Amino acid sequence: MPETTIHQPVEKPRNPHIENFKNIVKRLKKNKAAMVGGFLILLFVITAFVGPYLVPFSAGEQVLVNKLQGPSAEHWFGTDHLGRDIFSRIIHGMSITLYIGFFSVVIGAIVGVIFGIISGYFGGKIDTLIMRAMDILLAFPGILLALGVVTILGPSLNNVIIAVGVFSVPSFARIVRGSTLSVKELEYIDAVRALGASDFRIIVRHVLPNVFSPIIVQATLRIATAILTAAGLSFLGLGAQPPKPEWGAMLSDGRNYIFDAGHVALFPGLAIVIVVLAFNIFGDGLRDALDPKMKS
Amino acid sequence: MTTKLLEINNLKQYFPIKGGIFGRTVNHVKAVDDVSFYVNEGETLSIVGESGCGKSTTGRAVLRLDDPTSGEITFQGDDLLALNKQQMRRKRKDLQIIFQDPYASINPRQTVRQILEEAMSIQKVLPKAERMDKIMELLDTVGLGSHQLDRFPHEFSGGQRQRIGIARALAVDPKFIVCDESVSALDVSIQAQVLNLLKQLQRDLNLTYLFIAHDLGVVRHISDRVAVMYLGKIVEIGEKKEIFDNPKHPYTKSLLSAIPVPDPSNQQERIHLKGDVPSPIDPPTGCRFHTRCPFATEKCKNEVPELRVTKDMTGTHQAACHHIEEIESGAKQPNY
Amino acid sequence: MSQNENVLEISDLRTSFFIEGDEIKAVDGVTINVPKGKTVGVVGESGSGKSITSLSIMRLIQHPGEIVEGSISMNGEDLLSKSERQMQQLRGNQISMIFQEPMTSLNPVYTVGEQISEVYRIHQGLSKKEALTKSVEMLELVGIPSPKERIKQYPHELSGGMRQRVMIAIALACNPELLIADEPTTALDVTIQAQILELIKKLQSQLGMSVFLITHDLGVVAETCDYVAVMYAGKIVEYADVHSLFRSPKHPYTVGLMQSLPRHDIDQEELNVIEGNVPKPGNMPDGCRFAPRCPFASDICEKRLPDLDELENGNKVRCWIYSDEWDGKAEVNVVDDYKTAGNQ
Amino acid sequence: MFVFTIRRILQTIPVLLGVTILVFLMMHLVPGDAAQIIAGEAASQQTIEQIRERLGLNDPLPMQYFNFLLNALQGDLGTSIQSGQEVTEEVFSRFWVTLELAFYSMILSVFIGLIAGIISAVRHYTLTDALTMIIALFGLSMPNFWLGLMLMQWFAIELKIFPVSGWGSPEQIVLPVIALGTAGAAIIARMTRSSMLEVISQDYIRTARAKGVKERYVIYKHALKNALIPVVTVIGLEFGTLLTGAVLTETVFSINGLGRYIVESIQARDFPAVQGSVLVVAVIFIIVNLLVDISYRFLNKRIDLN
Repeated sequence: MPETTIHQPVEKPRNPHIENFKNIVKRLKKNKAAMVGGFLILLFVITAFVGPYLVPFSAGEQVLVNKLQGPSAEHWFGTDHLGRDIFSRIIHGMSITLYIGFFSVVIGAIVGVIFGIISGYFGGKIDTLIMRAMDILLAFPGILLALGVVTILGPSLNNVIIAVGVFSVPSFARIVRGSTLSVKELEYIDAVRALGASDFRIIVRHVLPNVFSPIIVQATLRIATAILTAAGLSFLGLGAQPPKPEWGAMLSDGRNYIFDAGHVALFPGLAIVIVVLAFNIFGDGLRDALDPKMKS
Repeated sequence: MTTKLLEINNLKQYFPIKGGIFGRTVNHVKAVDDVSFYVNEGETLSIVGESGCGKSTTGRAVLRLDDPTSGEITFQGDDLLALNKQQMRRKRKDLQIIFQDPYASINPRQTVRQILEEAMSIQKVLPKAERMDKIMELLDTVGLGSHQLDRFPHEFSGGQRQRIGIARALAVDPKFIVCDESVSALDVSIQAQVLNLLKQLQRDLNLTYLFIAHDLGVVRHISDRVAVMYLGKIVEIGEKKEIFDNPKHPYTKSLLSAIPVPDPSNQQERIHLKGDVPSPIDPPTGCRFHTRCPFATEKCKNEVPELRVTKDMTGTHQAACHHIEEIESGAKQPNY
Repeated sequence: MSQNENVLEISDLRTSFFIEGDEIKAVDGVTINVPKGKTVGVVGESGSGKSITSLSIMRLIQHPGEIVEGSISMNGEDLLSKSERQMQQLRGNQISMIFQEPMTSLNPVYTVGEQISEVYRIHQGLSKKEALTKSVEMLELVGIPSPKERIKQYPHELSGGMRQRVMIAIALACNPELLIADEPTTALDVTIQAQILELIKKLQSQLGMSVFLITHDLGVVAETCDYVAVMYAGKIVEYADVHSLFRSPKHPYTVGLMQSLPRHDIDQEELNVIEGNVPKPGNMPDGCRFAPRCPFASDICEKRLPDLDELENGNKVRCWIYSDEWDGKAEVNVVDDYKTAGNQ
Repeated sequence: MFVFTIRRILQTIPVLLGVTILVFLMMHLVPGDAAQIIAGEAASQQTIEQIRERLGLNDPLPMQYFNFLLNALQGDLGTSIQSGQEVTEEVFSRFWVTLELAFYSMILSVFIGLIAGIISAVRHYTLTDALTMIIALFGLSMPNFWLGLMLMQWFAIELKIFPVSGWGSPEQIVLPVIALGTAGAAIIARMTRSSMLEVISQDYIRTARAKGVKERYVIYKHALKNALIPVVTVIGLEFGTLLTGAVLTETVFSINGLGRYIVESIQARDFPAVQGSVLVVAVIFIIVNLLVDISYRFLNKRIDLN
């Protein structure tokens, strides 16, 4: 006779937060794009911290006799109009780019998520009010809003972060509102309400964790947009100010020498493309892994 | 001696429809329109009807998941609609709900333990230290293993999820539970398991159920009394036996006759209904069923029938039809 | 039934889904015939493979699904060896299909008229005008009032019952020999279900077609089918004419299903249940797939998969109890003993 | 439909008002004294006071806003500090160039985007799909000003096929339009693809196949029309991105359009000019999105019910 008593093995208690995180990682691992993008981003972050100590030149080191040289063994990406090593400057600029991308999105996300959740959860007049305000912000196409903010605050790196942050607020607010609305419809929200949970508890414990995926996905993709916008502002001379090795500003310099030395504009631009690409790839992968229903 | 646990009087639930140029309320969906009934302690009252008849809306209004437009809801002598938000939250300890969708009704990011712990902590059931024992007891009660304590919903089948939903409702020791289509998403074999469980819990814990369903087989199995709804109104109410064996309202009759019987040698005569259920935005005048009723007369078009008793009804049986007597005696023939 | 002419013959059909290198056998060796002019029902719970069987007949299995082996033939012609183009000529013409969800099965951006006309234009090469006239006739046939106005409406303007009638109009437009109806009334209310089932029966006798009906509802089966196949976990466990099936079901699963069904027409004290859950597709038992839940299961059931054997009356059952090799309790009466066996 | 159109138009009014308030406040929040800036560093206190009086800067803020709004409604956006010209005139003299640039770029984006998106969706899981999407991802990740510079360097400076800068002749149009239109094409391609893929898995597509419709018609008749509905909204939003992008593209190619005017005005702290031109761009953007929204409803009649 085979063993008939059903023996239920006692499982180890599991920490749900760790389990949730493990699940995300497991799904991400299956997604090649996300893995590639994530690896690149990790590489960039490391570069931002360590890179400046490894490159042969400092960001501001000028050797005027060597100005506008093409790529060589000594200057991999050539030199600019002041004879500075472009490769070294790009590596120095990595941290600026990531800094702008990250913090502007954090600002935009925090404000946008708060607006979006309140709007979606409570609905009614407050929803109309917030969404009309977002419409007004959205009425300024992209960079125009950032331009306005920079005009008020004056050109500087931190002001660019605020400007780009403000301009990401509506997109977060809209996405979070939409997700909140659909989560709110689910029966488990009614179930906790029927148990007597307060609105605050429902929002923090039940709505927020379940709209988290679209927020993360949006944040990743928004970093890409933020980097592009910030570079654009700097290119126009309204962002990071020389001699900071900001890539947009470097491009702006390069533009003046495009007839004689194309490489001055080529490499900072390529750097932007590659970093933005990495965030876009990672964001796409995250979306496929976490939130397959969300569209680009 | 039976005592009324819950009493509903003249409940109305109108949902506004926004429209027009300025987005003002231009009309209402009259989902529930002047409904009164009561539920005795320890019994199961079922509300049946087709989609859009207002049965789920009634259940939600009773729990104030949507605040009703007007009416009275008395639970153990307390007027629920007079309670403020805070008081209602506390009251919810006594009134719980089990939902239809085993997938949407539990938070996918919580483990079974978290779900049950949260329910108890919201209503401060038991001191913290004793909750774990209660959780284990609950799992046992609903037929889940203690080894499944730290699992996530996606690791369970539909039937097991429904058991989690039941455990969550039981966690706060309620007296009254609304079962809103709680078995209709389940396969037949699983549905029977859950139905048996609900019956057993009622016996063991002296629960009172308001059971909302569209499946008359399920209703016959679980109910003590049954209310039949059509387009926001109760058309017939009474003891189960009366409703199934002695239906009086033409709608109840046609509903019963429309269900296919799982017995090929015992197919019954069918009462044919014309067309679809009309829109609850602009329901028919008089008796709401008159547009589809084979017995409808001019009177049905103009006068709203009240729930009433006729001579061969027993118990608490009532039906809302002008012509019960004529139809019974054969004086009125159906007009197809 | 063997002397009957079969419109459709399916044998040993296996349809699988390939997910991350694993083969998930949704339909695993199904053999079933549809006699001319008759209705054959396939009944089973979710995940039994009944819908995949119907889509396999239409050859509408989409990536990552695939018909792996077996044969499907209609009037003696092998459907699996036909080209995609030949299949297109058959679909909607000789074989038609209606689906469970009337709300999403019609294209929202085309009018009802355009969607019915399309069938005539593809298969009969009619002009726009002729096709539209035919469509109006068809709508009338399926009992839609004022068809001339309805034809100009978009699906969202119709109720669920009306949409299902439109789906039936599309399916029957070219007078098919075989109609596959996949849970055609599951999403509808009972009074509307009664109308639709009535309509299908009426049109079946008018047009002389055969119907292959997929459902989970034993009531619907009893009311509409001539023959019934009961499916469980990708396999047919019992095949019988409808009267025998309900009078004396043979397979323990069929019995369990019937006894766990709450009835509106009779009183039942307690429902009999089938314990446990349907096995997951990736984790099928070695022996009989119902063995882990079967109250009669014996050693042989857990070790070896029984064949779908023919009984004396021509019906078929896949269960060791009816074989010579049965090693369990002698003299099993599945119907009467189901409950007591379950309580042991 | 009519009610919806009216309602949608009425809804834009508060947004338009909000935009004017925001633009107005933006210029009044700028640190420093506007009159001082207008008058120049060396101006006497008296001149500054006169300017202040003339511009109404001594009035209370709501009063100033009211005047601004009233003037704006009459087409008076003030006087440029830099040139002393009417801002309205300056804006509109440059406006057409930008609109042309945006329009051509839009056509390029939609044309390439739709074709690439459809091909990619139809050839799902193939190399063509993968390649198209990789290219689209690059297109999305490229700053248009850099792309502009690179195009200029290769095709204008090295190969001398196209002129380096300016606007007007057909040759001058090509490079800026490619620079500006690429990102839009990428976005539309991705959107079209995902929309198509979603539609292809719908029940009604299965119905079409079950009717015996040829696969080609399933795609182009039954799927595409549904798939295009969400794409239309993206096209509307893309127009805004194009107006934005124009700011950078015009700077790169020295095109005398509105974008460049805004940048130059900001750099010169010419507040009336910035205020006026930003307002015009925002209003145009709102109107375009209004039109898109209305046509969207028109395409997608289902929404009307809800």
